[in-house]
Amino acid sequence: MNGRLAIPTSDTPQPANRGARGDRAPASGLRLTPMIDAAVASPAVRSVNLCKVIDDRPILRDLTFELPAACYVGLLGANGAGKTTLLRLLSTLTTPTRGDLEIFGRSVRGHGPAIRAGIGLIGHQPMLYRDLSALENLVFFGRLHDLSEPTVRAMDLLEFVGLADRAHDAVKTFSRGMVQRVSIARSLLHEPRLLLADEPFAGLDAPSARTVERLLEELNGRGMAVILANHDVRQSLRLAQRVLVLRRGRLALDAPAASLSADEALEEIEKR
Amino acid sequence: MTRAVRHIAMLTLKDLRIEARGRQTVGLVAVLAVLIVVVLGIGLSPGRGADGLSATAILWVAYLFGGVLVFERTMEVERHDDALAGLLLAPVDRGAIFAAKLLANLLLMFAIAVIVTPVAVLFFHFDLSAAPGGFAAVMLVSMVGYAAIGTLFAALTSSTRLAGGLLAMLVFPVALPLVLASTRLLHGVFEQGEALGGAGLAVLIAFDLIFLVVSWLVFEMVLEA
Amino acid sequence: MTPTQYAIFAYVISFLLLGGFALWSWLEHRRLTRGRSGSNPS
Amino acid sequence: MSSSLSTTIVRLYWLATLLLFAAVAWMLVFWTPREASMGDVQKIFYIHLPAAIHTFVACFVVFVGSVMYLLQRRLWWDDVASAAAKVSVLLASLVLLTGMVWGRSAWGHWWTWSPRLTFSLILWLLYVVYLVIRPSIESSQKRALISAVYGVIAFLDVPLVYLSTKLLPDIHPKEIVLTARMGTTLLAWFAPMTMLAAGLIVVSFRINRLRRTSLEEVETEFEEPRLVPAGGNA
Repeated sequence: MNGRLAIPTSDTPQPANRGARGDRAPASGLRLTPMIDAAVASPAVRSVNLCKVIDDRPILRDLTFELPAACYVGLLGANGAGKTTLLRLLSTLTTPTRGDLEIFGRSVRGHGPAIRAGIGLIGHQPMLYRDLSALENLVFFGRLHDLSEPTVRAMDLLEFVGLADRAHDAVKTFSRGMVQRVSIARSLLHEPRLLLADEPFAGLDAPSARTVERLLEELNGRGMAVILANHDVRQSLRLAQRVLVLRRGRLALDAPAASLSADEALEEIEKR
Repeated sequence: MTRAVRHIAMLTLKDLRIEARGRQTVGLVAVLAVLIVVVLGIGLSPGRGADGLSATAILWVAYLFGGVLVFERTMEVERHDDALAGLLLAPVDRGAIFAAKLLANLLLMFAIAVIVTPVAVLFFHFDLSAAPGGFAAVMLVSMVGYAAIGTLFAALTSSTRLAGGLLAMLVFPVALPLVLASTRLLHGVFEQGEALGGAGLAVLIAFDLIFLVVSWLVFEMVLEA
Repeated sequence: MTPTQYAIFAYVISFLLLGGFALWSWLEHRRLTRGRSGSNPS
Repeated sequence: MSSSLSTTIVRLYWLATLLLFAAVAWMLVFWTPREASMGDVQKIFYIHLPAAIHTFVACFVVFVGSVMYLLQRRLWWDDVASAAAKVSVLLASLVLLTGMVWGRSAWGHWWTWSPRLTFSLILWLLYVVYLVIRPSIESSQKRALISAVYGVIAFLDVPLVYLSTKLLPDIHPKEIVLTARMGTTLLAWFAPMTMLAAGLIVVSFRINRLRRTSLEEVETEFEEPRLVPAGGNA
């Protein structure tokens, strides 16, 4: 996982609308994701007849799809359609019952740790210790990921998410939006190539949601594949390049976001 | 190997640091344990059938309840905001997560035991002079086994609504062999004046090993859910 | 009580216990199967 | 057709069990000699020992079901384990009660902290706890998982409890010299007891299965598991 390339910052595309809430530009030279050539790289996710059965109930049935590296995919579906289970599978927290699932060319069976090293996960729970400071949290997780200079990396990332000035405050004193940003910084510690976001906007007010949206967009612009599970259909269509709609554990629709209107997508989700 | 040791040390230190920040568990549980000793002391004060050795039984009650609270609280730290998922996503061996949690639980329990044990020994006029080292050894060894199953079950129950009573219900009966064996051992040492033989302690250590290995194996299976 | 009476007592409670459990199981099983065939007349 | 055939088989099975019980009861009362020192109370032994042994068998079934659930995560195995747990509690109660009656007759006390009585009590407690915690866990998967882990640990506890009770002073009869007829009666008692234990486990399992399916008909919507093993709501 250490095949890193130094990225000249000038090459990375910068989103136009930045800086609404005092976000500073990322420290120069901050690597967020290893640069990869999307055309050559193996697909971020390749799923063939993926099935997951939990306690005799099929949760996911015969999912077949392929997501290229550096894509931005919106995952849509009603509650219980299987979004969370799919993300659990992608993050190797659970294994498929049948079928194949490959992440960057590696099968999830038997390669759990190697795959986890290339994946970042943002849940709607922040996955942080609330009694520790933002910096302590990031340094702790950074050490677990065997980073050589966890403190430097943590400070860079806190700066990237615009929280460098609150680095030493306990997470429990943060607002929901700030916690979510620390959580994003945590998921980026080890330079993942695939970012999984499970309802990252849940419980955020509009400005915080905008900030998170922009962060995801910027990461994707830097070559990171993003899979966003969300129940706000309009938002997903606006953000993602492509949408997958799950209905009762099956892949109901796989289409470019631009080709779909919100009403059409909603209809697909709600169809019986 | 060294990497696993480093991870265990980091995870344990993290728990201890959080405990130091909040200073909740040790203080609270130690006071609860002392309360238990006082209540039982009032109920069966020495001279009414309670001899010095009943201090061991009373200490066990205090350790059992105190332990359950410690296990619950250290696991609550992981469950709150799903920090545990962050650990699982890191390239850390699941066994290291278990070992670190067990170590943290043990250290906290020892801290509590250091406070409660003298209280019970004093209240019940328990003459430790015959074998203070033996007493400490037996209690410490039994606590390792208890903490192993406690850590496992705390990981299991922390997500259910009524975690409190449930954990005690699950852990107490399973821990009975430890209570039985250690009480018998202490009885032999302090009443019959036997030396703390290798055989008795070996049985207790064997129990520990069984509990440790099984909890460690099952812990991984539980997390893979 | 004589040993014989104790023995009889032990057997009586044993069979009450076993029989009680068997009877309860049988009733419960019947209730569940009846309930199913009632809603599903095939 | 096949369902009426299976009903017939089930009826024949239970009829055979009943007849066997009648036969061994006759043996016990009219054919088996009275033990010299203890008198008729020794005859408790013929139901006590088979019940004790089948308690272990039932506990072993709980263990197997639990391990298989952990490996395969099928609720089918949870139903097996919990059915066996019910029967093991039933049989352990029987062992405990008959043991207490014996103790009362032989030593004059209903209860002594002798190794085997303590052992049976702890065994009984272990599996009673298994049964009583189950209803308090709402999610069926959580219930199955917690029960399975407990079922494994409880079974491994059995030899540990046995070992640690060995340290207690013993007044249990060390060995009873059985005459040939006594031995035959004891063996004969194993037949209906085995059939009863096996039959009860199967019936309890059927009940568990039926309950599960009737519940599933009601709750059609399935609650998706959370992204991480668990955790309270935000």
